[in-house]
This record gives sequence, structure tokens and C-alpha cells, in this order.
Amino acid sequence: MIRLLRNTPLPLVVSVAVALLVGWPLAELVGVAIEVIGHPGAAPGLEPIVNTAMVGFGAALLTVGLGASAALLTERARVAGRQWLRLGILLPVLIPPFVSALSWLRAYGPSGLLDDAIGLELEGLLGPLGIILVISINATPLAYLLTVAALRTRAEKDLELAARVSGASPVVAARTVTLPLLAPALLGAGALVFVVGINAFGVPAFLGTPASFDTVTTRIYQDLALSARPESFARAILLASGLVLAALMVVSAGEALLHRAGETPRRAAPSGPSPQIGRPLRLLTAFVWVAIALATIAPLIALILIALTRAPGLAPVPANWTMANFAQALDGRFLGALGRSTLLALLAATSAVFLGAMVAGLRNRFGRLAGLAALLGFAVPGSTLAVAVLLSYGSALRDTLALILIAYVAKLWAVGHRSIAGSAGNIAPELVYAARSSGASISTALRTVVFPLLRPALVGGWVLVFLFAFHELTMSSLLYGPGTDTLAVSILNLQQLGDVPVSSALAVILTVPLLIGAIPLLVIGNLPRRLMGTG
Amino acid sequence: GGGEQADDDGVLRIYTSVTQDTVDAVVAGFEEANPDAAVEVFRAPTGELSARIAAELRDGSLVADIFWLTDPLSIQQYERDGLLREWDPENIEAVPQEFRTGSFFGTRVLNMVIIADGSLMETPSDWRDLTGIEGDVAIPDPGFAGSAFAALGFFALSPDYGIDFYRDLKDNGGVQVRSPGDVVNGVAEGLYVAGVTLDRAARDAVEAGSPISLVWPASGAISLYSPIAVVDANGTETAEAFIEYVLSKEAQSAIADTGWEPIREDVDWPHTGAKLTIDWSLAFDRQDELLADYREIFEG
Amino acid sequence: MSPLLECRDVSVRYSDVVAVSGLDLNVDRGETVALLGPSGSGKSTVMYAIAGFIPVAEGHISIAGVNMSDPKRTRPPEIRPVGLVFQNYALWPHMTALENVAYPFRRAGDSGEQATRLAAELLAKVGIGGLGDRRPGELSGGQQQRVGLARALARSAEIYLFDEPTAHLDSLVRAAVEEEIRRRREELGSAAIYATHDSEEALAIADRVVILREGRPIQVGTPVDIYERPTDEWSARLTGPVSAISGRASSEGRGRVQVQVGDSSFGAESASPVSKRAVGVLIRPEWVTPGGPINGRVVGVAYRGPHTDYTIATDHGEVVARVAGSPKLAEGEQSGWTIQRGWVPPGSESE
Amino acid sequence: MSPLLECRDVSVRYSDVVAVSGLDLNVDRGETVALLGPSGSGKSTVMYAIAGFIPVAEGHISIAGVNMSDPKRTRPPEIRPVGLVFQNYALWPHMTALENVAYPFRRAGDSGEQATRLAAELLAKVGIGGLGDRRPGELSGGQQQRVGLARALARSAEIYLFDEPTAHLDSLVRAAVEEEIRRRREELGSAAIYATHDSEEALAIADRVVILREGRPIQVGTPVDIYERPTDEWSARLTGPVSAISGRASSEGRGRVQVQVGDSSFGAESASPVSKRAVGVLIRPEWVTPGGPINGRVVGVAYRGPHTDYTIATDHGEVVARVAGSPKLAEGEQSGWTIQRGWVPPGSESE
Ligand SMILES: Nc1ncnc2c1ncn2[C@@H]1O[C@H](COP(=O)(O)OP(=O)(O)OP(=O)(O)O)[C@@H](O)[C@H]1O
Ligand SMILES: Nc1ncnc2c1ncn2[C@@H]1O[C@H](COP(=O)(O)OP(=O)(O)OP(=O)(O)O)[C@@H](O)[C@H]1O
Ligand SMILES: [Mg+2]
Ligand SMILES: [Mg+2]
Repeated sequence: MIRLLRNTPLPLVVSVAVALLVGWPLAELVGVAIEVIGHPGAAPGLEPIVNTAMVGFGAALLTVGLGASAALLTERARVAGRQWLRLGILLPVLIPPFVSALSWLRAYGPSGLLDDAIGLELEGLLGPLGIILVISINATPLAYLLTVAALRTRAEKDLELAARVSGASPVVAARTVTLPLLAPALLGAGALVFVVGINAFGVPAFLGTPASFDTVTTRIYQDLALSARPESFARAILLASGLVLAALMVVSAGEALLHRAGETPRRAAPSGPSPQIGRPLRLLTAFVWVAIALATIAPLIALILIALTRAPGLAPVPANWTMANFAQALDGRFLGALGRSTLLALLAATSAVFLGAMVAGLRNRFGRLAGLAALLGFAVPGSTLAVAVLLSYGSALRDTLALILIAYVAKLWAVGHRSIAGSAGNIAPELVYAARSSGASISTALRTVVFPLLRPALVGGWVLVFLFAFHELTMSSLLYGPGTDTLAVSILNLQQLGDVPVSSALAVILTVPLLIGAIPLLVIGNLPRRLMGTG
Repeated sequence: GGGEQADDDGVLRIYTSVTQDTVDAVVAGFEEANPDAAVEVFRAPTGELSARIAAELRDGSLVADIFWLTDPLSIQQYERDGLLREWDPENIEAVPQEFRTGSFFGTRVLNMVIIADGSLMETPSDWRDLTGIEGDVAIPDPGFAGSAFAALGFFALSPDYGIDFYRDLKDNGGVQVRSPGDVVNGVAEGLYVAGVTLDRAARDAVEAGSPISLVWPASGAISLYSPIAVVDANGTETAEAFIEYVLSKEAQSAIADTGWEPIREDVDWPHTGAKLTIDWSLAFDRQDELLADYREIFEG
Repeated sequence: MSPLLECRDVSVRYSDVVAVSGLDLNVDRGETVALLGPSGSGKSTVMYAIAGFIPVAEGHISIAGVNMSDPKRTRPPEIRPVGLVFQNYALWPHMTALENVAYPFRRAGDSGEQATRLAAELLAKVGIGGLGDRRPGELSGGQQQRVGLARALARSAEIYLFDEPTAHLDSLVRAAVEEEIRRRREELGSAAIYATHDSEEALAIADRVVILREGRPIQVGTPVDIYERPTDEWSARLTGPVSAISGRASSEGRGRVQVQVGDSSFGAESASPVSKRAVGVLIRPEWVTPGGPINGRVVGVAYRGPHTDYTIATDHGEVVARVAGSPKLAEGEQSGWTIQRGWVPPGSESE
Repeated sequence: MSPLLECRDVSVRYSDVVAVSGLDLNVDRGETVALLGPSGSGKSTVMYAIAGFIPVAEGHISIAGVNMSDPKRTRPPEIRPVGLVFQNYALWPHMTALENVAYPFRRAGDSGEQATRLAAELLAKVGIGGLGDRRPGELSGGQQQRVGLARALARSAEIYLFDEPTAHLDSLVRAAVEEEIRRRREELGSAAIYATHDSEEALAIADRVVILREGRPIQVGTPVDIYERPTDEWSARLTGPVSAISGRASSEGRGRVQVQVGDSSFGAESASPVSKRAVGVLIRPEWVTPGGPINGRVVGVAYRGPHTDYTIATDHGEVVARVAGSPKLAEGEQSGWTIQRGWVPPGSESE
């Protein structure tokens, strides 16, 4: 690719974007960190750091495992109702993580729905295992989308058939051929989920506090929430810097590994056979459906029931139902905020994917560095990144949507980039050559050949960024101004000090309309099919 | 500091972490009384609000005329930094002595109370009872909310209790939950037999029919207040007028209508009892130490 | 003894496209069969069905007496004793050439070292011993094809399936590969099936040739049969240039006829007894020699290295003649020719 | 007038691999040139350099007098008047066959409707008019190749580059394609360069043939030159079977020599005057005819459709003879042969 993109302004554009979106804000943060480093009482403890690392690694491993298995299942095995299965696996992406935590707690936690019904509760839900599990379930669609995109653009079926006819069982073929070919995508997904894990706040806050399990993010929250003392602020920034550093180290180590293994683009080849072989996996499919029901649908139902119930502790039966909790969560500002959130999410998704594609296009050392820089933005906890953006752009852009957009793009650029990078590596150069010697300029070739081939990745990344942005709460609640409050902010502002039914209602409001809006789109518009290309 | 940046576009900017409907009600009343005033509210949870203020202070772009916060913790720092204007509102006398200083003034009162499972035979009647009760007792995490920290501050600094009170709670089956709301929920669902929470949250649940009872501790609820102050560098006469208005009887009634205990004793408020107060200045100074002691008990 | 491979009335479909139908094919141990057909005739599809990549819609396939495919059940590729060279190579881009070839050895249980050694030997045999460390993306088309060949040969199979295995190979390498396959056939009794559109290759290496047309086998026979006694003009053209002229045939018995064209006549073979009938006669270029009674004007000259093909317009139609050496006649020249023999395919009589 | 394409001392490298070096090549308008070389000899690399996909390391390439590539600068593919058929087709998997072919028309500014119409015409020309709606993945290998061909022809170019364009095409389609290319050459004065390892194809369609060996051009000449007067035994083998025997040559002047082997002698051409020297003589199979003074035993028989190749072990080495028709001699039989002619390549004398 790099050769094809020679003599284009791409490196310049990417450099400018890195400088503006990541460089400047982080430089401001580093400035603060340096200033406060010797401040008495600024030293954070070790325990939250260990806890955070555990959550990050655990979530990354579990999520990539779940996402990749799900992708192999829906794209490679013979399963009935493939479209619906895809939809089911994607479902959690529509649910903000803190809603997942809340709903799991309501469904499977102590005195949750299951506990009330049959006296069963999920051991360990409160604590690290539960945190990892819920983060993973929430992030599985991310890993799934990235893997599916890569399966579409990288690992073609004929390569697996070649392994089978060389004597490999389906499992061995997956291990030796399919998964290695997916390595860049899996690593990309792993990096993102690792960062999601170490950055998670809602889930550890809900599931960790009762088990006295603190992570860096909950500590940062506490430091900022309790008082405006300089040392608290300093400690928050130091902790945030620690997160960034950890993400940087882990991800660049992974990339170095991958880079040593080398890029493995497949030369353009005549299309080979692509049949679906093997027996229909009915049992496994049924099992996956049960898992989806238990992991996503049941908790959501529990949540809806809580939101409908008049007061905590009452049985969730129609006699105790009320819409008051919803009424409390909605008011006149809701619609304006909904519009702004949608606009911001659209813009953020488009810019993050656009910038991500650019970085993915630079397949050299500079591109890798830019990719890491983008990841830094994602690794900085929302509250800290918002402070950094405020320090850099606050005076110029105060109270504008642009300020929030900058923060969104700085944060979510990495999601756009990693979604695409795992797939971009395998666009055979000949396909681009062919376009150019048919008379297409670079930009035309990108538009007509490269982007369509990357469509599964581009669309997947876009959807992810859109949802992340749509659900974003921390940064917007710090950056909004008169007339620029977002949906999550406007709902959050109505919340009464952690009143459980109302916050359940809030969660339902953030989730259910998306579900209701998305499902017909997914089904009638056949979106997963289009999103992932043909087949 | 933001001193040089005093803006004079005539807009009154309020940075607040107080609940939206309360702010809305007060601002609406103020605007009605002062049709020329333009008011902009920036509301955010305490953490986000202090981060924003810190950031704006750093680059000198702080535009707030008024801080109106949930609890008296962060505002201590602003006062020490000389950010706040020292002045005496006309309504100052309406605010009890223990709920104000020279630069910030209480606007409403929050009380930490006991709640108990409604089916409990022997309900606890005072704080000490919580350490002897049979069953788990839910404690809100003082790291998460100022109100929970108030309880920690009160007990740890009080010669009658001391930090050992928490050790006793823990030994007797005390469980840490995230927020006062979670305490209400947990007790209502029968997960805990009793807990420490905010009166407002408990009252709402009881009124909606939750099977819990609210116990006003015999020795008194731990009371904290939501302070309001003028940012010295920015605040104009309008800012002072706003605070005057908040402390007025009219505004206080509006606050009471949104479910919060007014600071003025001359406004009708049925749900009250004995109050215990905290030395916020001391609690603020020893914040890290208190939290560390607490964590050692609950997380160590 | 049952044949090694038995395909009985096999049809294969790609959703709505019927790619193969009514295929009956037995292959014995040690035999080499060529599937010869034009592009799109279903050759690859037959290979995929035998390898177990696609289910059969009708009929069944057994290998060594074991039922492998029928419409209800398709046994997976890894349990079939089959080695396959893909038409598009299907090399694994993340492995080096050597690793690609070592893979089947590893799957068969060889140690890593052993597999590497054997793979290196195979690579050397196909003439790219020095390129083992390169990834497929760093090899030329023909080099990739050779890796694909070596990988197929790395599986010790009972049936080797070669899908256009020499499309990108020059004659030198081709000979080496053909030699290796012959050796296996003889040593291990493996059978080989070639899919090719190259009639010369098919005729040269196969014991039997199956001609596929639009998914149907239209002729099965030895190379000589296929070339000299094609079932119709279409098959004849597939295996090389041919001219069709019409004449009046009179039977001479035992499949021989005499064909009268204009003033002269020539002997021909016939699939069925014919008498005094107008027939279409197929004539291979090398059955026409310079000098003789049939006059014509040269209308085309194509030099083909060992020989030159002349297209001659005669009164009875155009005839192609193949003469050894470089062109000796130019376009437009008149000359005389002799037709040495001809072939009257079945059902070619007309009134 | 300058040639349409001029390659002057061109070298091309892939990081550390030198794929092509010292290539000098001029191609005139209307000319057809074949690049003939074994797998890995650099044919595709030459095509890529001409099309502008890879920079040249040394030398320069100009098209129609405009400098296109030199070590400092590589002008982009889209401004070169070049149409290319990729060896691996490089079809866009997300477009239908029709959309693939319509693409160059669109880029040249045709309306969508116009482009579709023209593309459909081209698809029909290459014999897959009915398959325009299929994606490449739903086409057979040869059908994909035809889409690739049609796509290249869809660009109205001055030079068409065909990289192994008929590897998967049967002779019937091949003829149609060759016909279309000839038409363009004549109508539009376009030049065509074929990369192929198939000597028969190269000799049949090219005006001039360039033989590549390990990236170096070792012989350039007309097809007759290349076949009958190869520069060495290696090139000779590339263009078809050949036998090398050694004899003693005596010059007869004007490039003709008489070669003595054992008791008999035969006439041959020689690249350089030789006299009374031991030389290696190259003999094409069709230069050997049955019957005659040279005796030998048949050690190999290969039926090749139009003819049969016999390998004969004589006292002076193995000689291959090509005889029209199906096999008439069996392995092991003794027979007599005549060598009609031979070729003594340059530098083949030994002491
Ligand atoms: N990307 C690459 N990196 C390194 N070496 C390469 C690369 N591509 C080709 N080569 C080498 O360059 C040489 C020439 O390759 P090229 O593809 O031009 O050969 P070719 O004549 O087209 O062969 P074929 O007939 O097999 O297609 C070969 O030895 C090949 O291994
Ligand atoms: N995936 C597919 N979907 C639909 N039709 C297909 C598919 N694959 C192949 N076909 C069609 O099936 C027929 C047989 O294809 P097959 O690949 O077996 O041909 P082939 O004889 O191997 O041709 P070639 O010599 O061109 O490789 C062709 O008409 C082709 O268009
Ligand atoms: Mg095929
Ligand atoms: Mg090539």
C-alpha cells in the first residue's frame, strides 16, 4: 500500500491529526503531571494498578476468545438462522457497559431476579471475575465485528479447504491457518478491549465496590469526586498517565511481536472455492442462543422490570408497575439532546473511521507510530482526556459542539483505526494496480476498490464508534455548555443521586430505543449481510 | 487563577452539582424576579465539575460566577485558594451558623440516616445499634459520594465513635456498597437488614411503597449542606443577587418543593429531627488519612 | 476388486447453477485420467466434489470402496485419501514456501524436522529448492504453482487431483513434475486425475481422457481414441485443429468407408456403417499432405515452431494442413494436396 | 519516428532480489512481441515496470516518446496508455463481471449506461456474455481469466500487456481472443506484449520473441529464428523438444556446415563459420524422419495427438523424432532414421 500512496499528502494529514488530537492535549497533561509529580500525597497505591491490569488482560483474552469463536461459528460453520445469530451476537453493542453491569446485577446478583425466583445467584459476580465477564460480554461484538471483517478480507475459505485436504481437522485448520491469518485483527481487537478493560469505570464501580475491588479508574473518580484539592487532581492525572503507559507498553509489545512475524498479504488470486462444508452444528447453535439469552436478553428484561417497578424491594409484578421512573428521566430537553447526540455520534464515527483508514493506509513505521498515538487517546480515561482537551481547546472552543467532537474523535480514533487495520493488510496490491491501470487516480482507486473491499471493516468500525459516542457520558458531562448538552448528559442530570429505579429507567432509555430502531434495520435492511459484504 | 478573566457580558454562569430540578426551580424563580438577568447553568457530577474547574483554573478561562455544590468538601479548597468572595448576604442570619462560613453558605440540608428492613422485629434506633444488629449492614462507599464521606468524617473525628466504629460495623457484617441509592435498594430487596443512607433517598422509596423504614437516629442524623458561593473574580452584583434569592424564603420553599430540606428553619419542613454536624475544615484536612483508615478496614 | 474411485451418476450444483451432471467415472489404482474440457465445463467442480468440498446433489462418490459423498452426507476432506493442487494454488500467505509444503507432513504426524526435510526435498524436485524461505507473495506465478504442486504431493494420498497444474509451468518443469507423478503411480499405486483444458497435455499423460462439455461427460476413451475418433466435431476441435468437409461415403466394411469429394476420394474410418450417404468427415491437419489431387488456394499460414499450419480453401470447404518445418507457401498460392485419412463421427450422416 | 515503447537497459529489483536486468526492448506500433521465459524469469516484472507499478532501478522506459520510468521518477499507471491482463487476473471481488469490465470505460468518461453496453459487448466477445451478473467468485478459473482479458481490452490503450493471458483458456476461446487483439492492432495501431511460458503460443502470435532467462534477455528474434536458430541448447529446449548430439563440423560457407556423426553425415546451419571442429548440434524432432542410415532403439514413445514423439537411443546420443500419426513403433524396437537438418549454435565448438 505504501508504494501506492507515495506522493500523497497522507503522511502530512495524519501528522497534523496526531498533533492536534493527541499530541497537544497529552502534552498539556504531561505538563500537569510533571508539575505535580513531587506533590506530597500524590503517590497512588499499587493495588488498584494490579487490579486494573488483571481486568485489562482478563477482558482482552476472554473477549477475543468469545468474539473469534462467534465469528468462526457464524461465518464458517453451517448454522441455521445465520442472520439472526449474527444479530444476537451483536446485540450487546447497543447496550452501554454500565447498563450491562446494572442489568447483570439485577438479574444474577444478590437478590437479583434469579435469586428471587429460584434462590440462585452468580458467585463471584461481585468482584474481578464478574467485572471481566461483564466487560467481555459487552465488548464481544467489537471483537466479533473485527474478526468477521478480517475473515472477509483476509482468510478466504479456499485456504482453509487447502488445510483440510492436507489432512487437518476443522479445529487444526482453524488453529494453523485461519487464526494466524486473523492475527492482526485479533491483536487489534485485543488491544482495543485491553484498553476498554483498563478504562472501564461503570462496570467496576457497580460490581467492584461491594467486593472492595478498586481499579485505577474508580480511584480516579474518587479523587476527582471528593474534593478539589491539588493533590487529588495530581493523583488522578498520575494514575491516568499510568494507564496510558500501560496501554502503550502492552500494545506496542504485541505489535512488535506481530511485526516480527511479518505482514502476510495474499497476492491477488483467482477466486477459489468457497463452499460451506461440514455438518450443521445444531447443538452448538442452540447453546449459543441460550448463552445470548442469558448474557444479554435476560439481564435487559430484569432491568426493564426494575425500571417499571414503583419502588425498590417490591415484586416486579404489573400491580407495582409505573411509568414514573421514565417520566422522571425524560423531559423537554430530551429531544434536543437526542438530536445533538446523534449529530455528534455521526460526525465522530465518520471522522474516526476516516482518520483510522488513513493511518491504516500507512503501512510503515510511521503508520504504526500514528496507530499507537491514536491508541493513547483511547487509553486516557474519559475525565482526564476531557481535562486535556479543555486545557488545549477550552478557551477557543468553549461551549461549542466542536469541543466535544474533538474529545470524541481523539478518544475514538483508535476504534476506527484498529477496526480497519486488521483487514487493510490483505488488500492485494494487484487489485489497486488494476484500478490504476484502468485509468483510476489514487483517490478514485481508493473510492472504488479499496473502500468497498474494506466495507465490512469500515462499517463495523463506524457502527462501533457511533455507539461509543452515542453512549458517551464522562467527557460530555465535563465539556458541554449551554445548548450543547448530549443525550447522556441530559438524562444523567435528571438522575437523583443513584436512585436505582430511575437509573434503571435511564439505562433502558439509552438502550431500548436503539434496539427498537436497530432491529428492523438489521432485519429488513439485511444490514449484517450488507455490512459484512456478501455471503 | 481566573482572576483577570472576569467576563462582563452580563450572563450569570452557575457551576453546580446540585440536582437539576432543584436548580431549575430556583433559576426559574430568579429569572421571574429579575427579567433582565441571563442565567446559564453548567451542571455536572461532582467529579466532572471539579475536574472542569481545575482545568479552567489552569488555563485561566474560568467563567463561573457562582459555585453551587452538593457538599462542603471541594469548596473548602476554593475558599483556601482565595477564589471565593468574602461577604455577608442580607439573608445570612437565616442560615444556621454551622451551615456557613464567611464566603459560602448552605442552601439545603442533607441528612445521613438509618434505614432498616421493614419486616425487622427490632429496628435499630441509634448509630450504635448498627454494630450489634443481627445481619448485614450496608455502608455507602465514602470514596464515591460526599454524603458518605460526611458520615466517615463525623464518626472518625467524633470522640464518641472514632474510626473503630467502622471496624465494629465491619466485624458485625458491614458491607460496603457504592452509593446511598444502592443502600436503599439493597435493604429494600432484603439483601441487608439495615444501612446508612440519605434521608431523601430513603423517603422517596418509602413513599413509593418500598418495604423499608426510615429511622431518624436518636442522637441525630449526620447533616451536611449544599454550599453556594460567589467566584470573586467574576461575580457581579447579579451573582450576589442570585445568592440572596437562593437564601430567600421564596427560593427555599421552591427547594423544599423539590424534596430537599431547606436551610431556613422558617420554611415548613416536616421530615426532620436532631442533627449532628461535622468540622468540615478538619475533615477536609484529614481526608486522605480518613479514607486510608477506612480502606484498611474495608479493603485491607 | 472395486475401483479406487467410483463416481456414479454424480450431479453438483452451485445454488441454481448445475455445474456437473450425470458423471460416471471409475478410476483404478495406478491409472491417470484427464478431465478435458473448455473453461467452465465443470472440471474444477468435479475435483471439489471428489475432495469433499462440495456436496453432490445426486449420485454418489466412493473412494476405495468407502462411500464418501451422497446427497445426504459429505464426509470431510481430511479423512479422504486425496491430495489436491488448487487451480488458484490457495497457498497460505502467512507461511513460507517450505512451511506450506511441510504442512501436510506435519498433519500426518511427522516431526517438525522430518517434515522440513521432506518438504525441502519436494521443493527441490519441482525446481525451487532455493526459494523455500520466501512467502508466496514473493514468488512468481509459476513458482507459486510449483509450491502448490509440492504441497499436494506432500500428502501421501491414493488419489492426486491436479487442477490445471501446469498452466503456468514451462515445458522443462512440467516434465519434472510429470515424472514425479509417474513415479508415485508406479511405486505407490496412486491414481491421478488431471483437470486441464490443454489437449496436448491431456493426451500425453493420461491413460484415459474424459471430455466434459457443460458439465456432462460426452466421451471417455484412450488418448488415441479421443484424438482420432472424436465423438463429434466439437470434441475434435477441443483436441486440436480439425477440418470438416462433406462428401458421399460408401462403406467398405469393418468400420472403413471410402469418401468421395469432387473427383477424388479417400479412405476414412467411420463410427457406424454408412452407405451412399452424405456425411461430414473430420480431417486432422496432419492427415493432409502436400502434393496430390485436391487443389486449393492457401488462405492462412501459421508458423507453430515444429510445423506450419496452412489453411487451404478447396471446392469442398476449408481444410487445414500441417506440414513440418517453417512456412514454404505464402498466402494466395495455389497447390495440390492429398487427404490421407478421415473420420466419420457417429450420427454425422445427412440426407 | 521513435518506437512506441522503448526500454533502455532496464533493471528492476524487489528489495534484494534482482528480478530483471539489462533489458533493451523497442516495440513499434502494430507490433506483437512475446516475452518467453520459464517460470521466475521476470516476465511479470517487466510487465509491471512498463505498466508503472514498480520503479526501475536502472535504465528508463518511455512510451510514445514520453519518459515514463527512470530511477528517479515513476509516472503513475493511470496516465500510461497501457492495458494489462494480470497473470492472477486481479478481478475486483466486490463487482460483478460486467462491473469489472465496465470500470475502465467509466474511468475514461463513458456514461454508466454506455459503459455497461460496451462491457457487455466485450464479455460476449470473450464468450461469457451470459455471465455478466456473476461475481468473480462464482466463475470458473478460465471464466475469470476471460473477464480479466475483457477488462484489459476495455481500456483503449496503445500498448496491451498480456501476462499469461491464455493459461486457463482452451484453444477455442484462445482463437477468439487472439482475433480480437489482431483486430485492434490493425485498426488502432496498438502494440501487444505477451508474457508466456508457452513457446507454441509465443511463436504463433508474435512478430518478435524475446527470450528471458533469470531476468536477462538472451535472444531476440522472429519466431522462425528463435525456433530454428536458438542461441543455445537451453533456449532451444524452451521452445520445444530438441536433441543435442556431438559431431565434427566442416564449413560449406554462407552459414552452412556438414556434420559428420559416425559413418553418416547431414547438413546443418551454423551461427559462426566452423571448420573441422567438434561441435554440439541441435536437432528438432521434426528434422528427424523415419528410415535411413542412423540406427537406434526406441526408448520412449509419447503420443501427442497430431504426432508421436519417439526417443531413440543412437550411438551418438539420444535423439527425439516426431512423426505424424499415432504410435507405430513400440519401446525397444530397432529402426533406422535420417537427420534432415541441424543447427550449430554460437560458441558450441569444443576441442
Ligand atoms: N515480491 C517479490 N519479492 C521478492 N522476489 C520476487 C517478488 N516477486 C517476484 N519475485 C522474484 O522475481 C523473479 C521474477 O518474477 P516474475 O514474477 O517476474 O517471474 P515470471 O517470469 O513472471 O514467472 P512466472 O512465469 O512464474 O509468472 C522470480 O525469481 C521471483 O521469485
Ligand atoms: N460459486 C459458484 N457459483 C455459481 N456458479 C459457479 C460457481 N463456481 C463455478 N460456477 C460455474 O460452474 C461451472 C463449472 O465451473 P468449474 O469451475 O468447475 O469449471 P472448470 O471446468 O474448472 O473451468 P476452468 O477451466 O475455467 O477452470 C461454470 O459455468 C461456472 O461458471
Ligand atoms: Mg477450473
Ligand atoms: Mg509471471
